[in-house]
Amino acid sequence: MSETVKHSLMFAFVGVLIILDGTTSFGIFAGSWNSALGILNMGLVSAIMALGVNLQWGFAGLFNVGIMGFTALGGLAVVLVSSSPTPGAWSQGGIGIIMALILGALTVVAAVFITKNMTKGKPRVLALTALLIAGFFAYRAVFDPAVSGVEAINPALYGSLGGLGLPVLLAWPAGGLLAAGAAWLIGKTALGLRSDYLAIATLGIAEIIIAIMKNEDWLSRGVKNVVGLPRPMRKEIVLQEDPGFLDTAASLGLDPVVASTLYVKITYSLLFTVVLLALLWMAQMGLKSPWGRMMRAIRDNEVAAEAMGKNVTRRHLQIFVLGSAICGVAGAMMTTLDGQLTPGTYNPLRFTFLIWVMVVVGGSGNNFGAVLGGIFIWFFWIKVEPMGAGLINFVTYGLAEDSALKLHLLDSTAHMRLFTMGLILLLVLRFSPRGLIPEK
Amino acid sequence: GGHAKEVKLGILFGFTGPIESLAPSMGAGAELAMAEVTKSGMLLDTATVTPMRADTGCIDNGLSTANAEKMLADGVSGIIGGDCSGVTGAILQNVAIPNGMVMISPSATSPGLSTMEDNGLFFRTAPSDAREGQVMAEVLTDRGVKSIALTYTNNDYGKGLADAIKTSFEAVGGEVTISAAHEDGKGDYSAEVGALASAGGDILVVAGYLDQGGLGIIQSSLDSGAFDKFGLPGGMIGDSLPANVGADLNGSFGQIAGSGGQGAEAYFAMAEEAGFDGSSPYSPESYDAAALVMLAMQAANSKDPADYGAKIMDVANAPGEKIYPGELGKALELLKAGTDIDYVGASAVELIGPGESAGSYREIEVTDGANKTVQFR
Amino acid sequence: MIVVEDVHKHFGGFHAVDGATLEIAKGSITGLIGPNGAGKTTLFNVIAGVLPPTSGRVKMDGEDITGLPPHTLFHKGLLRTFQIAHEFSSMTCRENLMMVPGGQSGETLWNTWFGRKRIADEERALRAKADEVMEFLTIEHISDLKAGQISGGQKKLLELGRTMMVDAKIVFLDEVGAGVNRTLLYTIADAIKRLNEERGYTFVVIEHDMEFIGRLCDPVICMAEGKVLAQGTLDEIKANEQVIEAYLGTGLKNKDKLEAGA
Amino acid sequence: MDLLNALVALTNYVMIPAVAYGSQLALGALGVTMIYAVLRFSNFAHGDTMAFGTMVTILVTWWMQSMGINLGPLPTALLALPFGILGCMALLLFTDRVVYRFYREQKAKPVIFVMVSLGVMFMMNGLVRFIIGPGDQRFSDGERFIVSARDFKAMTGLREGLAFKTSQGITIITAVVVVAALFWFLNRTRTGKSMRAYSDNEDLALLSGINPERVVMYTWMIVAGLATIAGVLYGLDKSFKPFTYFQLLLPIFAAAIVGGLGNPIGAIAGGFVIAFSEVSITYAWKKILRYLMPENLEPDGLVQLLSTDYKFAVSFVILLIVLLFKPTGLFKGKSV
Amino acid sequence: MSGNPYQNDRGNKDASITSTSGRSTIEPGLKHSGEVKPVIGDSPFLVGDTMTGGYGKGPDILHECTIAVNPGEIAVIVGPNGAGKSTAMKAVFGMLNVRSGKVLLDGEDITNLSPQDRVVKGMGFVPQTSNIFTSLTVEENLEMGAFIRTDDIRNTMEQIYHLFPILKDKRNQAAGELSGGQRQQVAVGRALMTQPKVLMLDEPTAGVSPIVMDELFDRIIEVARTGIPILMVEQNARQALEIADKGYVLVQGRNAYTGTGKELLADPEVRKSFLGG
Ligand SMILES: Nc1ncnc2c1ncn2[C@@H]1O[C@H](COP(=O)(O)OP(=O)(O)OP(=O)(O)O)[C@@H](O)[C@H]1O
Ligand SMILES: Nc1ncnc2c1ncn2[C@@H]1O[C@H](COP(=O)(O)OP(=O)(O)OP(=O)(O)O)[C@@H](O)[C@H]1O
Ligand SMILES: CC(C)C[C@H](N)C(=O)O
Ligand SMILES: [Mg+2]
Ligand SMILES: [Mg+2]
Repeated sequence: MSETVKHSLMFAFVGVLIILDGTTSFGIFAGSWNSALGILNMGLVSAIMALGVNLQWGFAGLFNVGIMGFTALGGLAVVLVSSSPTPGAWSQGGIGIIMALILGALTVVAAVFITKNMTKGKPRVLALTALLIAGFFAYRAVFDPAVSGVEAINPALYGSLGGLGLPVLLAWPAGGLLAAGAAWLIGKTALGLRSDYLAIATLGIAEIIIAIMKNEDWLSRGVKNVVGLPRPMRKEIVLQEDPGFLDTAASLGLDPVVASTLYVKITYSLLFTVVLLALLWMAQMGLKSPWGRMMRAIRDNEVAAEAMGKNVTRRHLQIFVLGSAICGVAGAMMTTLDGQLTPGTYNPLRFTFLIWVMVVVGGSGNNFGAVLGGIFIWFFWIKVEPMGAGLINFVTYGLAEDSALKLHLLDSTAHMRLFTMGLILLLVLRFSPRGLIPEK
Repeated sequence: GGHAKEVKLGILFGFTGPIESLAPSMGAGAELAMAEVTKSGMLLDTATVTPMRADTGCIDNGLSTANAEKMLADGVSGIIGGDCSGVTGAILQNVAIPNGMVMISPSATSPGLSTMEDNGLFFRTAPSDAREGQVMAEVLTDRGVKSIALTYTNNDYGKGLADAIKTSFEAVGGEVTISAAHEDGKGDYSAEVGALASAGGDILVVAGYLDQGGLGIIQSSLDSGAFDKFGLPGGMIGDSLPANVGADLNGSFGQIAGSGGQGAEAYFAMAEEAGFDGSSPYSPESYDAAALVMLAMQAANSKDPADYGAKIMDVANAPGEKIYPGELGKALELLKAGTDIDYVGASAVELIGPGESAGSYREIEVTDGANKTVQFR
Repeated sequence: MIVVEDVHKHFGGFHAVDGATLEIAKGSITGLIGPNGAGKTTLFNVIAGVLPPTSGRVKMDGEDITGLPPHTLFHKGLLRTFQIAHEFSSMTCRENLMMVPGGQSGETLWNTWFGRKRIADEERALRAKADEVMEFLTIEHISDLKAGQISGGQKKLLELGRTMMVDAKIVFLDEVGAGVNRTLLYTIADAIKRLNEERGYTFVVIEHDMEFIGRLCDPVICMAEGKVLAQGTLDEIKANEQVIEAYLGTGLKNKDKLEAGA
Repeated sequence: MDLLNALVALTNYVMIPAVAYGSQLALGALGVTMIYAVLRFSNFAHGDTMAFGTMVTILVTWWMQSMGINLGPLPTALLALPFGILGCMALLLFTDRVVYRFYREQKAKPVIFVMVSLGVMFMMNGLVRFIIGPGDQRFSDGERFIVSARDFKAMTGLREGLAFKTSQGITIITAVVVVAALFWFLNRTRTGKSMRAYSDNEDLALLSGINPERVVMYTWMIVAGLATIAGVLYGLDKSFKPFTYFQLLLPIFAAAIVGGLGNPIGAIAGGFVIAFSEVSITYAWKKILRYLMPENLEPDGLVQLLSTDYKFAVSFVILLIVLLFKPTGLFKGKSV
Repeated sequence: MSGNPYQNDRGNKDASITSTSGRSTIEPGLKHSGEVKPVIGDSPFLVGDTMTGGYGKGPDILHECTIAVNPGEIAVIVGPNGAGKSTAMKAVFGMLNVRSGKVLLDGEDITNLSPQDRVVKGMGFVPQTSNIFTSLTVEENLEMGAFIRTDDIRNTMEQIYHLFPILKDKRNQAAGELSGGQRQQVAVGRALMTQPKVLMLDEPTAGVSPIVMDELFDRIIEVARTGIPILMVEQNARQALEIADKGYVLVQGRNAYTGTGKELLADPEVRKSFLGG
């Protein structure tokens, strides 16, 4: 069996799983198209994240454990771009906040300037310290009142700057840009050091990004969440009242509720698929070109690539920024799908380490593998719990209904998920270290 | 008509994730109500009620909507959940509203959810945090407190509540020296307590959870001598707090949603018999949430959400005969007979405006190592 | 062309290069010899920007290039090979060569999506050039093998080939001959000579094989213990007392001791 | 000016908590650094290893309490600790046998080990919750205080109280003892030296007849001990919760790297640097300044550099600053 | 890059999660020791007999290469860079897959033994590079050399300090702080601490100044005089061959010339190709 056929069959297998979930309710399957499409949609988003991580790990060996942070920044972009502006926020302090941020940035720029242009020694240390202290206090002096101004505007409903009120689809590329900007800053510091400290830097900065999003209410209401974000299509309840839609549904023999929910989900599926295919195409094109050759050369032997005129640090930075941007886009898509931004929900196990499982299981270094891994592992993430319950019921078949052990085990089925993900990762790393679809 | 013999109800809580320690008691509370109803054999001509649990992860929107979809596919007639306000919003917008499913949350307290367009499908047995802020301010002024330090658990509940307390208290002329967040489940709160102590204040108000960060903060404050008196909002009221902290807590005070101890006491006893901790946060509210759904079904004589959704407010509020935990069978009988009921339940349910708990509160003071109700507000 | 002024490179307390000063004339093929650990490779690494010097400077055509990163130096026309072959092991030999030229339009991501025609044309030219280089080095039969699979000598040739893909000004060769068979070595020597004569490349060659050095190099610089010990034509070097002592050797005084003991 | 009260306040709110927390971090970081030095990778499962060891200790503690065994004023958990360590050793040796050893034989690259440890992390995470559940567990008993704030005030008549908890005392003493024992072991015993030798140069260790598998085994055993002790101390001082232990991974890594990965002294220093900076940068200095400054100069604000929300962000900022100026950490780590 | 997927780190160099210093470079799959067979017939004390092999799945580096040494002898391997001299040493020591041929020591066939077990059998080896524990003190380095011994090692240590007096002065200094020559002395000393039956040295004088080199050769001769056979690789071929009882010239993994040191030094062909005339 040729490789291509084999790999196509794997994709087909995942497709069949999803179709089964839509059609039968046997065993772990839900037997509902809403459930199946829901899984598919998040699967597509996961696939995009895996694609971004695969770009970094598979093609440049960069170990990013801050995926969560970039995903969250994508989500933030959705709020900033598409939610409606808070009345009066800009006059109450929005401008002040922007000015404070500019002031802060200027301080940093000045500090860098001093470091570069003064010779080492006491005067430089003094100048730097004075500048930083002065800058910090000036920044706080402008920033704090502006923030209180914004946060005082009806905190139960607003209390933030709000967004620009633009179409939500625009937020997706914006999410990519925001994540790219953060990645650039991180990469510049962590990859520019004498040896590479990317892992710990991303691990930490992802947490810091989440902390900022949780605590800076003026930005996106912090832990108070932003709900009811706009969607790229009409809402189900609107559709359910649209005579035209009802007619179409009726002519297809569909219940209006089912038809409207499916309509929304299918639209999302199509949009996500388009984004996924576009990114996949771009990644593949890059990979098969001299650019990809250069990246492989760098991966094979950094020293030699450097000697052959390739700027390794810059290329690493480029690919790190690109991969992170893709995670940002995926994050924005996910927030759009959820219809809300909830900074408290970002957790490294789910948003960083699970993506790693997807990439490794799918096949590091192969874009198609990453996509397959993304959808496949997501399916498992959802279905492990029912599988676990089934398994425990089977194993404890002989035990009485109310035996303490059985009850304890059944209570714990939810924890099966983490356990199983670990198991899958270990099994793949051991027996198929190249993943389901290995790099060619 | 057309009553099936089985009613499935979904229980959608965060059995994993940050509140994984609360979820079991909440789930057990909801299941307790269902078991009670099934046992009574009164619901819709002896229908049995089957609970279906699924996980939200508390923070995992993707997982929770997927699980909600699965529940719908399995044919549930109502959802008890979600728990954390974040995922609750996600399930509501993406699953419940589009599918016309009734959802009743025992614990999502974010004021933001009040204004969500829910097509009359979303209810909650916990009051919005905005209300509690006012009550707390009253309690504080009545007790002559001039200044407070304020700390809150860093989620929408804590933050929203802290905002509400701060606004209300400052409106009546009180001073809030500091309002600082604490993360639940961190274990170490010395830095937070250091900052709070430094800011000072007559008492420390802890808008957190009694077996989470809130306890840690109180313990740490007492240990280091930073504060010796505490203001305790609803999330901090429960037997386990005085039990865990000991005599040092005497004199601290607070308030919790509820119009009287009778319902709660009855519930705690039932819970103890069933082998779980009924005083765990949101466990009473979970029992009530499940009870309300089933009572509304009986009132509408249908398990179709489109029918019974509208009845929830009716059974929850006066007029009618007051119903306490353990009396669900009686309530069903009354409803069948066409008599009005006013469900009080374990958490003194009273639903207002957008389908959320009105929030009458009882003021509590810790005396001799136990929570004593001082008065009602 | 290249001027090295009092370069020091210390690893911890160890002085690998300890005040080397030398000059490399344009158009020359300079031989660099010296005992193992004399600091030759380290000096190469300092000049090529792989290691920052502890002190001292390096100039190229009058311009201070101390501490510039290798990729910048590459674009200034300074190339080097490695003592231990640094091939791109998972790429074919042809790809190893084709990746070398800088400024390929296909190295810009944008072009890989929207400038595919131009890339295709460039690639064709590159491929032709790579094939030509491989033919020159008599390794055309391995062009499609992964570079990780070829022999050590072939890797050395491949490294040399990489320097031929662009118009270099100066090329540093670190023991090209090691592990290369004699006949081939002389082919390489010829190639170096031709590049030097036809294209005007300047070469600096580290080599332990005196015959190879003799065929190619003038002048020869001998290093020892991180310093330049002597400089001159090979014959002068061979006659230099210090060089004989440090590198070429005269024999052992201990010999008698062994016999006495045995 | 009231120097005494200022000093007491400083000790009470900054010094004691930071020293106790620092000791716990240091013990955790020591475990990470040992694995890094000998097995050459950062173990992402370390937080969960701590949780596992602590869990075993807790289960044994409960059993002992139910049997009426106790240590009087000291927590029973100290008696149960050896069992926890044994349990943790068993788990780690088992994991090594069925998971890591294969990769060692394959001479897998360290980054592969890192990914393997991610898998182990997931599994241990699930395992601990499976057994003890996800909730908060308290298991400290015995006397709570060595000196309580109230007693201190009564004793000295100062306005500020000084509290010193038993758990803090135990933490500090245990940390000192454990660290001393570890250093004695590494520098004075044959096995300890062989571990350092292996860490320095694997091949040469082999040539000297040192059995790598034994070194690895001892390392896991020591790591099990360190992790369990750190976890139990943390749990006694605060409380036990699986998720908290997973999150401890971040400051522990930061501590190990700030100190210089692979260097035990660095791990300890790193632990204290992180703990002290976390506490002091987010501490509101208002109170202390009020004692020190003349009446009219008292600060209005809280005099807090960063709000406590960003407490743990501090560890990473410190980390980045250290790495920018000293890429190998405060004490020269293994990496170049 | 090897074909082994477990060894593919995709060029990752992240210092915050992985450390590469001091990692083993020995081939995977050489852990387990096989049986030791007695040898029938007469053979040199240590001999690597017609060894063929290479690294991993890579090409053969050694081609039917034979190297032997007897008590009291110094055998020297010379040859151009990359000829396989170090590889031959590693093969004799079991750090390499020998595909055909065998290794005999003291009348036993030890081809199937792991390096550790060869140490136990009495082989001492000083590698060409990274041959000391840089972070350990000099004395600890020596102690580690005696790791497999259970008897009192103080005597041996005194002997070593006697042989290399400089080490005694520096006994409490980290070995990484020593000069190149001193390091080599530590390395040889460490190997001698096992009280080996045979000592193998890979370029002991690499990177060592001529004076120290003489010194080292001196010491090596002294060691040889105690009856320990010495097998060494030397770049300073001329000098080495002068003290050698037996010389092997390797070219591309094959025995090109074999003879006594004197013979090789006299051979014009050898002089021309390898000794610089
Ligand atoms: N990164 C490093 N760290 C520490 N010491 C080093 C490093 N690189 C080289 N050295 C030391 O510097 C000295 C000079 O090494 P170098 O490679 O320059 O020698 P060389 O003259 O090229 O020798 P050869 O002829 O063997 O190639 C050696 O003793 C070597 O051990
Ligand atoms: N670990 C390794 N993996 C694969 N190939 C190797 C390895 N080590 C050495 N080689 C190859 O084996 C061949 C012989 O190397 P070896 O080190 O034995 O040479 P040598 O004769 O000792 O040279 P030198 O005098 O430079 O030390 C070389 O072509 C080298 O590239
Ligand atoms: C269970 C609790 C954490 C829920 C909280 N009241 C919220 O609204 O999110
Ligand atoms: Mg060299
Ligand atoms: Mg060698």
